[in-house]
Amino acid sequence: MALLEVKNLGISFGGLRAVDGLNLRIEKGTLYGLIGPNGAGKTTVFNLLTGVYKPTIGTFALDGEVLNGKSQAQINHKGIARTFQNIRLFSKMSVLDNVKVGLHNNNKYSSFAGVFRLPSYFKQEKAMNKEAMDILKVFDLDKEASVTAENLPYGKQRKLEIARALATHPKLLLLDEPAAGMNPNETEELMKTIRFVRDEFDMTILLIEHDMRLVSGICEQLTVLNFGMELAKGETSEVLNNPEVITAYLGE
Amino acid sequence: GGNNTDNTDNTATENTTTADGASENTGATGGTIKIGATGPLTGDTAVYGKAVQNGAQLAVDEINAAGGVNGYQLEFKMQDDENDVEKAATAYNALKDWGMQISLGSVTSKPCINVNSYASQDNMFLLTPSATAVESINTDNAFRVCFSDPNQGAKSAEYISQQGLATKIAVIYDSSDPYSSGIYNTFKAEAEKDGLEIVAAEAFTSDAKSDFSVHLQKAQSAGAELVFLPIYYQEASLILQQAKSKGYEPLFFGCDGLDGILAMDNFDTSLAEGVMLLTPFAADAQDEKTVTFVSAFKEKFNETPNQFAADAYDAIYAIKAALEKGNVTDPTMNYSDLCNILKVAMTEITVEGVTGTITWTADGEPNKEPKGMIIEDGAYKAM
Amino acid sequence: MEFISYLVNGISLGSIYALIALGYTMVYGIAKMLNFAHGDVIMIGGYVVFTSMTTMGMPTWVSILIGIVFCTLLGVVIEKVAYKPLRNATSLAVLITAIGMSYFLQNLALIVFGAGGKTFTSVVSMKPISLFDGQVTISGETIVTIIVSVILMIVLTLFVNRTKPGRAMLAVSEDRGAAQLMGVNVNRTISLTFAIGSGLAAVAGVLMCSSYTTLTPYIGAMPGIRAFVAAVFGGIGSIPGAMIGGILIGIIENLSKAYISSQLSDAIVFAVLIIVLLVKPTGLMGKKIAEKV
Amino acid sequence: MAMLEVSNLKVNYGMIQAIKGISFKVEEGEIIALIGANGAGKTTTLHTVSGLLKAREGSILFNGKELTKTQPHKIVEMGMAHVPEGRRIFQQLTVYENLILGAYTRSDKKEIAENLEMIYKRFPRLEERKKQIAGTLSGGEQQMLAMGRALMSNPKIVLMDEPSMGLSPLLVSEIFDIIQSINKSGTTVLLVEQNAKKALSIANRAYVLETGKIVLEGDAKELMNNDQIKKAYLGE
Amino acid sequence: MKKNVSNLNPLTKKNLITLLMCVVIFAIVQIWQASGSMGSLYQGLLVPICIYIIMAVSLNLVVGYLGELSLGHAGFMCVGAYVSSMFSIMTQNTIGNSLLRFAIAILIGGICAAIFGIIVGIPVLRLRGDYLAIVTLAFGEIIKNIVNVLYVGVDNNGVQIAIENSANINLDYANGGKMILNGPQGITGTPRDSTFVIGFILVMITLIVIMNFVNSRTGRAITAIRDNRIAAASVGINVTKYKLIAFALAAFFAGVAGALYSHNTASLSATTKNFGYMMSIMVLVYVVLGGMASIRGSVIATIILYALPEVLRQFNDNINNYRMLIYAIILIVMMIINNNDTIKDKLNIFKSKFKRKKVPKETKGAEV
Ligand SMILES: Nc1ncnc2c1ncn2[C@@H]1O[C@H](COP(=O)(O)OP(=O)(O)OP(=O)(O)O)[C@@H](O)[C@H]1O
Ligand SMILES: Nc1ncnc2c1ncn2[C@@H]1O[C@H](COP(=O)(O)OP(=O)(O)OP(=O)(O)O)[C@@H](O)[C@H]1O
Ligand SMILES: [Mg+2]
Ligand SMILES: [Mg+2]
Repeated sequence: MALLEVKNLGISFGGLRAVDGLNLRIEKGTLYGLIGPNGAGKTTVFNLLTGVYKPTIGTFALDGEVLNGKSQAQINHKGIARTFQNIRLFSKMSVLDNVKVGLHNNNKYSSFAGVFRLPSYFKQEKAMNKEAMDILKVFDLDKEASVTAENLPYGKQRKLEIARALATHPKLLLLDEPAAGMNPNETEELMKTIRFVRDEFDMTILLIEHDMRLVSGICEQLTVLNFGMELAKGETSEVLNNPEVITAYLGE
Repeated sequence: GGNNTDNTDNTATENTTTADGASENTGATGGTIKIGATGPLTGDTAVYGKAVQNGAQLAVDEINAAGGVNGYQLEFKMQDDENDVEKAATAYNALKDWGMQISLGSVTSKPCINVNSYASQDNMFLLTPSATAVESINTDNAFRVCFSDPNQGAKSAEYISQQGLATKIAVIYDSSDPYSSGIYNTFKAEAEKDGLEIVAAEAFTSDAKSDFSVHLQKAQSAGAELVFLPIYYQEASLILQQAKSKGYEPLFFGCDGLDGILAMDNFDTSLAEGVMLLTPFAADAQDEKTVTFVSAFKEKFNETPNQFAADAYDAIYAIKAALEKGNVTDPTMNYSDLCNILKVAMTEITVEGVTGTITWTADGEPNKEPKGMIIEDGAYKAM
Repeated sequence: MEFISYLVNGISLGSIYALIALGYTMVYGIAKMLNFAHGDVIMIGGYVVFTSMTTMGMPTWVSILIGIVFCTLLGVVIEKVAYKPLRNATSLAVLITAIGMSYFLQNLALIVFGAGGKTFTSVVSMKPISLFDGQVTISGETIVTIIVSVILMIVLTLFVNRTKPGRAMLAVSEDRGAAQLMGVNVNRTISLTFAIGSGLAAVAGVLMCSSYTTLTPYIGAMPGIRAFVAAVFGGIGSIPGAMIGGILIGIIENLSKAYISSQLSDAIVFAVLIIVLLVKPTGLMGKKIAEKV
Repeated sequence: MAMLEVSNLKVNYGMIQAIKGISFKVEEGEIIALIGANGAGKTTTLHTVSGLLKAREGSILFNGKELTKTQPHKIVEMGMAHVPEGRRIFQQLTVYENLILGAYTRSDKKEIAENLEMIYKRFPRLEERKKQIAGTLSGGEQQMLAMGRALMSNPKIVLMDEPSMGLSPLLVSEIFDIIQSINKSGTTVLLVEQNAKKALSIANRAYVLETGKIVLEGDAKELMNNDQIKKAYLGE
Repeated sequence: MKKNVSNLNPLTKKNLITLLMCVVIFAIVQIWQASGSMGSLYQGLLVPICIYIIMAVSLNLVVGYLGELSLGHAGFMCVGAYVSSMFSIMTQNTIGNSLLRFAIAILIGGICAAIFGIIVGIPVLRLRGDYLAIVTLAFGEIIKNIVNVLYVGVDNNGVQIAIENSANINLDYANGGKMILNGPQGITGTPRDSTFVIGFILVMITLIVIMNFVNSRTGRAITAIRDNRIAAASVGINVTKYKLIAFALAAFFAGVAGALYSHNTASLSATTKNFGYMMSIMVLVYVVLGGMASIRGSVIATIILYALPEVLRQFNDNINNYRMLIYAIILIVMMIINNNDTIKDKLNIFKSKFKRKKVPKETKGAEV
């Protein structure tokens, strides 16, 4: 069974069909790419899969469990985490705390225990700190742990978003243009990180990207969207050589 | 405790001197007795506080000019309580630090209850000019100059029925104000006894007190012949104006809160033509006492005094009378001892004040007669 | 018939709220601040007109003009002295400063004009209109207030949407930095907003005092809050919304006094506001907040 | 005299110095690229030039006039446009209103209309969506809008902060074409780009910024062949 | 790095300093009082200051940490004040130990306020920004208005409640029936149980609870919601639930402050000034001036701003008569000094001159 199974998913805004009958199957452990021209509906797909928007038609299921209709928080509990195209960090909180918020549902103790500093508070906080630092290290952010998130440069903010999403222990990680605003070297490094995350955390990753170097470098499979509909899908190299994809998206 | 000699950090104004200093410096007439009051000097009830301040100050100045009381002078200070119970306590405390020996309590009812809870604890003599709520003076140290709420409400109903002014009555009152709702409650009880019918009882609150069209409409629709206004004059002036503009002309009847309406800056007195009120004081009364008081007040403050000012004026004279009656000759006496003397003396004096001839009962209530007044040609006339 | 009478009364009360709310919503919508001192500028406007008309005996229209000019200048000065230094601070910081300014104006008026009420002479000489054999009367003040607020609503709407300074206001209200990058003089635009808002306050002051003739240093506070409620009710920043919100609040207030309870009318007005906002979270005419993820 | 001359510029965020005394020049008619890693201070530099940030020290001369003491709106009036990082479009206004605001400093109605037509021709998507609330545009669409809006002021010089960010490969090429073509029609360009290769290929000269300092400068083509640059920014 | 992990809470030190500051202030006041040189004015200010510190700190939880502007905080205080007062009056004869009675009254006041917080919060917290602000204001005003038309009395038949008119309540006055809450006349005769020591203890409890709360998992979730609601939801935080928790906790402490208030005054009534939006705004002033999400700031700002107009009373009449005007001016000036960029920059530079030596230490801390 595929980890993510999307069937005939669609949504319209006013008259605009932003996503129109999308089908998608992602096997566990895959690095899957979602590409397409600007305004094709890629981000909207992410918004549907994470419960920000409710689909007008179609369903999607994670590990066989149908999730459409659930709230954002519930969907995250079920195992889908994401990053945002327009960075959304907890800007006034420290880098460490950003990740700890991600760990919110994995290291639980009651508000009561928190207020009265019961042993469970110390135990869980300690565990949280350790795990958060471990995750930050993966992204080379451990040195900035106490920096306020909004003061990080753009590229590091992107990484922090991924770290935070990872902290929720997802089964499926959605990355919306992770390399935007990075130079080729930084992108290279990011690619390594993404691969590392996939291998180390046994993660399935669906990502949107316009940087073809990254797409061709790490994605194993691709779906190309155009006007909310599937234009092509398959192995990366195949898709990128598809003439239709070239005219609609890649150019020469 | 209760001695006023240790207030060293008190910044002296021209006439503020500590009690023991004064006994040496002022020669033959020794020392001062300090009287303090709290009341709203800011906020939307400031007009009442200011009136009390001026009325009391006038009386104090007159008394001092005439040689003081038993050879010593009086000194008066007012602190702002913003018509707030909490601030009233603070104001009272500030006055204590200043060396207050006699308290005029608070101008308004609720703050006065709180101030008196401290004053009774301290055993400080308290004579409020204008706090009408029953609870304001429910301890033996406390007295008042004005009528209590039940007194006014009942008296009004009685008066209306005795004079046969009307049988169908509407009431417009301020439900957020203890004074107004207090009078209304007793008026209602008495009215039922006297066979008056309250056909409409419409409330407003201090948060919405400028539009009375609904209240008047309801009164009119219910066929009220008389509208009872147990409220203050600023709102009453709006009611009169709005009634006129909708062509509704019942009898209007009010209590002491209505006094002051004619003195409002630029008020069209023809609106108040025929308004009746039951008040112990009327600035337009022609008796000699009132005339002297009003003209002195006008000269000093460039304003016509209202009943708050009159009550405060009488309060100071009552204190003077009580001090004389109790034969208080030592102005440095601490407030508790002073209180013990004054609370006895109060019940023994008679004050010929501008609000009438007053005596006091031991529970602190004044005995005086309200006068029925009617406004004719822009002036009060006794009914 | 009574109902109509209540309705008319509600509209006349509401038209005052509407007029105040227009000024509120201008400043609120553009400068993104709750100008709690707005009601007090109205009060000052009332006093200025009263002084020049009654104390100094100037003709009515001259007095009104003086009032408008005075308040406009006052608004600009307040903005320069108290709000401009906080241009980059949070809107909450400006809100608190506005509260300070409100206290300041009230206490200043208390000292200058005294606590005693003054009776304002209505500036409207129009005769009331009588309907249904005199069972329902509409006062001249009401008619003038409604006409003035409708005209102002239209003028303001056109101004904001059709003129260059108006467009600058829209840009400033969204993103001051980006507006500067368009060449908009942010400081001048905000000053202009305050000038207009305060000029409107003077007009509102005159008409409010003509309807409700008692003038004290505190008359601005409560209508200010009501007008703020009206502005939110209609949708923050929406000029027609402020107008509709104001009138509706007036009607609800009066009808609930008439038919439910005069003691509970405050609670009822607020309850209706809450219900409306729960159904339409951005007010009656407010734009839906477009937030793309 | 250079059109834009920055000398010894220093900028702080609170206590932190983000720009540590940089100097550079832009001659009229040039395309100048400013490249550097994340956090090097490129955005900070552009913000300071267009007046959104205050300089601690140093001077910025634009056609001989000092900008560090000039208010941002005056700078725009002098003929500078800025496509800011993060786009900063007016989210609640429509696409059309955004574009018209771009022409705020101009009053020549007819030319504005022509200019608008030109933008629509370059970005047909914007014309399609001219009534859409800008905040609901896709990321790339917003980027086009930000670019179009800046061009509406018909600037003498335009500062662009990562104009290709979030655009599809097809559009990226197109954007660089557009930059070249507006440059040909007489607009000077100061370009910040992560896509250093593309940027250097169209630029006349370039500056390399590292942690608030300029570490390299020179002819763009030469820099492209510089090994250091190749390694650090071109990913070769 | 190890150090950072073991250092569970980088904020603890800051919080300890705040608590210490309060203890020191308390000690100074105690000594001052004991020396007998503290005037009545100052003594009278002690309990109110405790009340408003509790109010400000709890409001800071909503405004500073949750990031929602609430203009109805006084409404919750009102609930706490009235409920606790009624409780104390009713049980005055049954619970002899006044300390115990007061403790229960405080708890009941707080709990009732928290329940109101939840009732109000459920609809309110769906709204955003200024709309939320106005609805909290509306709820505060509704509470105030309802309290003003409520009549509660007790007699042999138990507690009786009526609205709008005292005549609607049929109390058996002959057999000890007693009107407790008398509409707009409010409540009189609440035992004056509040003391500075109790107030101080409550302040400390409030500070500790709220500080611990914001530095816990729940508090982090709340701050995350403030910073970015959508991102918070995306990492699995139930936004409504956590908003509600913060709101209810803040309401609880407002209720506690209300209990302290009502047991410090002989007469209780709800006006615009106390329990209306004016008081909510006054507390908001303390919060904003003290700094958002700064608990110590709230404490200090409350002490200064509450005491300021009162302390002006003891000066000569020229100052005393204009004290509210002076207060307004000082408020504006303080806001500007605190929030103006240029002035802040200058202050920072000034401060850094003194802190020079400390800087390397701080950088080291950041690198750990
Ligand atoms: N909330 C909304 N209301 C109206 N239109 C919307 C909304 N959200 C998205 N759209 C439209 O739907 C289309 C798809 O948007 P989406 O953000 O998914 O594009 P995308 O594929 O992510 O593009 P990009 O690569 O530029 O980010 C766009 O044309 C956008 O304008
Ligand atoms: N508002 C701010 N407050 C404090 N520091 C900031 C702020 N904005 C930026 N910085 C810091 O200033 C330095 C320069 O940032 P800037 O945004 O100019 O870099 P950049 O070169 O544009 O990077 P990027 O390629 O990521 O956009 C960075 O170290 C950043 O952390
Ligand atoms: Mg996208
Ligand atoms: Mg940048």
